[in-house]
Amino acid sequence: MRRVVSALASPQLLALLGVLLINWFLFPPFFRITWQDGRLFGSLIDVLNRGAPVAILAIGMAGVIATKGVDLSVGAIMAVAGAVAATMVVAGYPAPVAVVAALAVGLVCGLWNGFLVAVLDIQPIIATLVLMVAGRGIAQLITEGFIVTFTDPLLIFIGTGSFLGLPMAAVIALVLMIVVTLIIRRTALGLFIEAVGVNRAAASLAGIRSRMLLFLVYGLSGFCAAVAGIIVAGDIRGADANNAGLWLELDAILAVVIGGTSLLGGRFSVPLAVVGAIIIQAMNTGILVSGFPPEFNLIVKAGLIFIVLVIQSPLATRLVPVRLPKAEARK
Amino acid sequence: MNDTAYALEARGIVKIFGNHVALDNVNFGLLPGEVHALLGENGAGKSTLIKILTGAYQPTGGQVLADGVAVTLDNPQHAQKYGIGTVYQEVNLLPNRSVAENLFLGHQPTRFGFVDRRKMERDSREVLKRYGLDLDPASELGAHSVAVQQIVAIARAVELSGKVLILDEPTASLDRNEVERLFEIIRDLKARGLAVVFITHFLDQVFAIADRVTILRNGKLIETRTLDGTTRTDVVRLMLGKDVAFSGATGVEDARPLGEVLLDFKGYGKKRSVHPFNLTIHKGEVVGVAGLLGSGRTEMARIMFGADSADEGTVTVSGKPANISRPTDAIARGFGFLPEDRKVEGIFGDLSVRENIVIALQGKLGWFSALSRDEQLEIAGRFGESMDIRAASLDMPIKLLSGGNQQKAILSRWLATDPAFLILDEPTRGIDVGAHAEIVRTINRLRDEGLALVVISSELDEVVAYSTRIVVMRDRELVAELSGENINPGVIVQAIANHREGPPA
Amino acid sequence: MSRSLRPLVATAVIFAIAYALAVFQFPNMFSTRVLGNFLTDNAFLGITAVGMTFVILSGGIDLSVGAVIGFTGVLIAVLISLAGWHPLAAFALALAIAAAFGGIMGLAIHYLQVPAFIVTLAGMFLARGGASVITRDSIPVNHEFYTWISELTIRVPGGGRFSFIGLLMIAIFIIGALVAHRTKFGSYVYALGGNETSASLMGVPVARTTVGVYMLSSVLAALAGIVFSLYTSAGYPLAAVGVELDAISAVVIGGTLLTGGYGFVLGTFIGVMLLGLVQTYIIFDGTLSSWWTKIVIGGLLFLFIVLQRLIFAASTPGEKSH
Amino acid sequence: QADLSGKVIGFSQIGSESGWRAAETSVTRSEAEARGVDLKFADAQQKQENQIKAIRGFIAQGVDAILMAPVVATGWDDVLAEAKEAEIPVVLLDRGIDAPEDLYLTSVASDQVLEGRVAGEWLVNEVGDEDCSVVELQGTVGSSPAINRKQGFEEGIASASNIKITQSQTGDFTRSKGKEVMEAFLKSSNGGADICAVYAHNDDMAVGAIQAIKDAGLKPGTDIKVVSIDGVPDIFTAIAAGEANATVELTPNMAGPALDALAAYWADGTEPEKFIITESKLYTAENDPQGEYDRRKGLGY
Ligand SMILES: Nc1ncnc2c1ncn2[C@@H]1O[C@H](COP(=O)(O)OP(=O)(O)OP(=O)(O)O)[C@@H](O)[C@H]1O
Ligand SMILES: Nc1ncnc2c1ncn2[C@@H]1O[C@H](COP(=O)(O)OP(=O)(O)OP(=O)(O)O)[C@@H](O)[C@H]1O
Ligand SMILES: [Mg+2]
Ligand SMILES: [Mg+2]
Repeated sequence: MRRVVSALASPQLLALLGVLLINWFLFPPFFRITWQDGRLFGSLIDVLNRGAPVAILAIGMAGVIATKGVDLSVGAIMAVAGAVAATMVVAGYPAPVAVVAALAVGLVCGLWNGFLVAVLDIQPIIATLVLMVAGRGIAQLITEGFIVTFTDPLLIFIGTGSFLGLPMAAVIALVLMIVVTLIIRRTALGLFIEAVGVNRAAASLAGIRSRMLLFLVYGLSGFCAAVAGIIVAGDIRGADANNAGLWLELDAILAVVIGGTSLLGGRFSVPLAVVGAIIIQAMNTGILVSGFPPEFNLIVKAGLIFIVLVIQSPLATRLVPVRLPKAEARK
Repeated sequence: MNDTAYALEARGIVKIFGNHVALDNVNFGLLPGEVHALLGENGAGKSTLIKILTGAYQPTGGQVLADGVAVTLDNPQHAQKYGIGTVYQEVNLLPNRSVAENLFLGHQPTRFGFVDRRKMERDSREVLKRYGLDLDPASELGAHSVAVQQIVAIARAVELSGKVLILDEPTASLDRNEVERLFEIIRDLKARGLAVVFITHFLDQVFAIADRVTILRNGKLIETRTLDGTTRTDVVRLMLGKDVAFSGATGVEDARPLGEVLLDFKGYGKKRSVHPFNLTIHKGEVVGVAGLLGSGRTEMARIMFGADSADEGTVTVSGKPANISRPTDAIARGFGFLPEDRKVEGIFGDLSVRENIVIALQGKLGWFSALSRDEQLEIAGRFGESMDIRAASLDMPIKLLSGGNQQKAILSRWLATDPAFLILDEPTRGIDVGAHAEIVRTINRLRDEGLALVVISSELDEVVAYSTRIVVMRDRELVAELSGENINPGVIVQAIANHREGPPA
Repeated sequence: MSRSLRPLVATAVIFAIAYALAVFQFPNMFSTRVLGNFLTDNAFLGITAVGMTFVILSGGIDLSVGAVIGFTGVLIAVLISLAGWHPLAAFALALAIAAAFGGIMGLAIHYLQVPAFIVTLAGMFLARGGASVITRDSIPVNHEFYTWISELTIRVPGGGRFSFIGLLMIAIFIIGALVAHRTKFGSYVYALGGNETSASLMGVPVARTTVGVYMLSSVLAALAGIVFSLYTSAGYPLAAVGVELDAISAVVIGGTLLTGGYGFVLGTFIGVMLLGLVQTYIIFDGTLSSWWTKIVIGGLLFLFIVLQRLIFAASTPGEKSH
Repeated sequence: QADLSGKVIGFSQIGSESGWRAAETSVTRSEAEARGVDLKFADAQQKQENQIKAIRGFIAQGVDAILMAPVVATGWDDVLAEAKEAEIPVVLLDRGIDAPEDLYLTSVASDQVLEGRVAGEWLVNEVGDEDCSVVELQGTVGSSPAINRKQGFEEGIASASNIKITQSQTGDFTRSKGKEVMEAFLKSSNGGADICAVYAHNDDMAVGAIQAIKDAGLKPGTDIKVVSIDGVPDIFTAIAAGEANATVELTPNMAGPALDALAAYWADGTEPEKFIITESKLYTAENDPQGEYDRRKGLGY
């Protein structure tokens, strides 16, 4: 119980609250939610709906970052998965088959990253950069550069449908978050992932199969990216290999970091990473509804990141700085 | 006290970490030309005091005076300006840089604004020669053994110290000759009027070199006194605050019947690492491994555990051939391994003490049978108590514990897996008398419970104390096996020193 | 041969082999013109990569460099074309702003203890956003100084042109190598990348060095922005998008470890040339579609890393086998 | 069609950021093939520096001519001077550049300002003298089509004081951003009741916006008018379904006229016109949208 209370007081949720209040201040109807055509409708719902893809990416990314890695390829994997699903339904395969195939392709992409990192021992940024560059090419190869439009009801439902009034994308993100959190925390996986991230040499001496774990976290990240890719394709009823997921890897990483996971590996929290994604989206939506000229988007974003990070930084939480341990806390 | 001309003085130092009082109103004064031993149990606050004296930490209260003037030391570099040179407890050098650069970093000789490498390397060669090291100063530090790195750290501190030299457990990884050479240098510096602080857990060394001693216990200053007229027992009593009987060699009674064979290594070895060796290990025995630094003991331990895989020979466990090429293979068969370098291969610094203790057990159980938090706390609490791990909470990150307590936690990690065979590499390195006795007691207890142990140690007295058998390594080769009568320091030294002649007896 | 030199040699050998193969297929690629183009066309990337090498050696990363290039280009274009400044004055202001910008990022990284990845990501948004706020248009620069610089080109037989900016890049590489390997600052950077705690206990001025590294990176990025502006005679807010990833690739392909502490400035030069070679090869080939171009670049990136890794895995320092 | 067999022509394309761009690439390839040209294709991945490299590479290779779709208007003087020095004619595709006119043979492009104006004028006609607040989905901030199409549209509606742009944001030329931004516009305009029309700088954003409007329970094309630019197949489907109202075509066939100009130039030295402007044709429901869709589908957008 006490843990729940202290989680609610976490800087992430406070930051989210702050961003939402600013949005409300700039755009008074921000919190207004109406019921329309069997679904909830309002800016807040948009935040959840639009934030879902990055939140899903962040779910996978959190595990990767906990092992001291990073996955730059998720945006490209989104494009690949979307392309696979779309071209398959257009070619006449049943939608469930297409979805499963797209998820499988995402998983394979993730395992490929895992292979480079775990077996070939390539540094994660560079290992995943390979797929970040090539992946989008593969997606375009599949769609031949065109937006593959489809009318399949299942895919469209995944992207734009609603469940209990909530957007399907947000529901999927929520379910994925709960399932992954349970798997990680109810098994020893979370402990092992953190152990590998903190000290891989010690982990392998303690009998942890760090390779398997790396395969697992990168595989999960690829899988999550595929889920996000299918959602994004379903949302616009077409696979846009050129733009789907473009630069979303940066948002996902940002979300995980805002969620309090250090890029140096170790302690991580999937739910807080999701909160991080929602914070980012709340910022984006706030900019859109408040009517800032678009030239200022990036500047506002930079400023808000900065504020969130300052709120979270050890300097603010612990006003008396200790000199030495901080040395390890960055890079 | 104003009339005493301290070179460096700490007055009323208080240091609080979170809500843990690491130092409580400690006074400490250093006279020029003295060697001052700083003693205390693990976690007594020695390293913390040193870090405050050298600007690495800022005190919560009290002040630091250099030559009687109050100073604020913002960082270690600032302290260097006051002529304070320091070797911190863990080797704190840069393995990625050359030996010469490690010696001179921050004050490299320059020519026209550029670092004069040639001069730097020439000077380095000179400096290292004084410590009997003949190595290429341009070589990477990380390519050398821990002992060599330790000597480089000491050499660096000596070069930097104009007035005060602080050594926090500098001898933990040095062999006798190297310690002797270090002492010569310290005596020389003392003669030149330097004040030297010397932290160690070896009382012999304290009595060999120190003039005065300051004893800390639980962050409090117990006493500062001259060593003249002080006995070992006095010192130990002051440190522990009670009387303990820690005697050196207890000796293990002869002719103990050996238990059944647990492990049998035949021609086991790895090219360019360890020569093939034969070793049979029985249940209920402790095999001590002696040898000089760098003789390949750690490497032998690593291939036994599968941390490096052997490329020749066979091993049988309880008579059945086994393939041990990864730690998981070894752990599945009930092996445990306490590595030599705690910081790099032992602890998970950011994880809690609790998690550090249960991790190997959990690894053995696998992903799905996860221990609940309560089970973890119960296990960690049980071992924390029986090993006397001193931590404010089992949920604090282990990196905040002192070295000795970290070591006990790692040992607990393996005991929690209910092992049949334990390999301990330098289990008592950098550990205070109390913890030392604790670990030796644990080794004896485990042996009596029927475990098989291989214990690597550079402390001959200690090896002799608990070993049923001793193997000696030299140049990566197992050269002798001693038992019975032969388990005594004299014979071991002879075996280590012997050249090419067959093993004694 | 010293252990840490091997990845460098590996890269050099790979480059030589790759170039030889390319020339074998397209003899035209071995000409002074192509060599001159290598230098001129990669000048801004090379200069950026020198700064990035320092950042990575110190164990950090700087994602803002591409945006700084774009910002600098726009700023000087506006100052010269719209405000009528002399280019040199505009350059000086741009470099000063970049120094302040990098310094602030360094301060935030050190004192707020926020990972460099995030701070420089925010810096990237800020600089890119700042550029679009100044102008959304691309602004041409027509100034006799620019013409004069572009005429400072050494022409050699075979159509080769060795331009001022190409030679400037070489000079920056030489200076960068001297600073990295021959000055105290350089040794502090390596120290930081090796182990920050040790470095601080050994008396390395960690704060100052961190700030210095990011300042250097931003200043070099601004210089690259100036070079880009000379190269295109214009300023455009969307110029050099994604150059940070190219620079990071060049540094890593050049044998510098992303974890910091090991590497050479010269390696980065070879890395930059390798990337240039790949692009030139693709252009000469001329049959790849847009997507195959991406796939081939990704594949070659993979190939280089794996080659380096496999041939010299055993000797790569700093990474013990696990 | 002239036969250009044996000619080697380099084509420096911006990238493949949109369906329209991919169509242009494939049309260029087929036009070249029809004339027997050996086309060397170089994709610049949206980067000017890569385009400059590509042109230098073409020069080093000694191609006969260069086609270039410039990513940005400025910064071409030096490299085009090099091409000129090597006597390689350069033809610009789909946008013009800020450079002396003697550096290139001709430029085949649409008039982007005109495109915007056509869209704007259509809207003026459409609404008559009713009040109309328009929301605008801009292209990528700083890109020249975004700047010009915005300007053209503003010119187009300048005469009608009843038409006002009330909100304007960038949708990055993509469907998903177009949809997201439109959702926000709807929220901040009284659920869409205050919006009379949406103007999108390209069709992809318009397609996204149409979905957003539908999700909000309104009828695109009726409750909110939709006008955009490009003429990609999907917008014709939308027009046929009554969900979009108008689009201004931007033809992907820039290479055809370019190659014809080159052929004439090589045949007898005919200097082509400096600016070959392609038509900016308006399509509405009256122009057989389903037929247009079918014709274009084969083109491979
Ligand atoms: N940065 C820190 N944060 C919190 N607690 C700390 C920190 N550093 C040290 N401590 C605590 O302060 C106490 C004193 O530690 P210190 O390292 O000074 O002991 P020590 O006497 O050097 O022990 P050892 O002989 O094992 O090295 C210990 O209980 C330790 O856990
Ligand atoms: N003087 C030296 N110079 C360079 N390398 C050395 C030196 N001494 C040892 N080494 C290397 O360091 C490694 C140390 O070996 P290992 O750790 O197995 O020995 P050890 O007997 O366990 O010694 P230690 O007590 O230091 O652990 C060996 O690989 C050896 O080659
Ligand atoms: Mg200590
Ligand atoms: Mg050892």
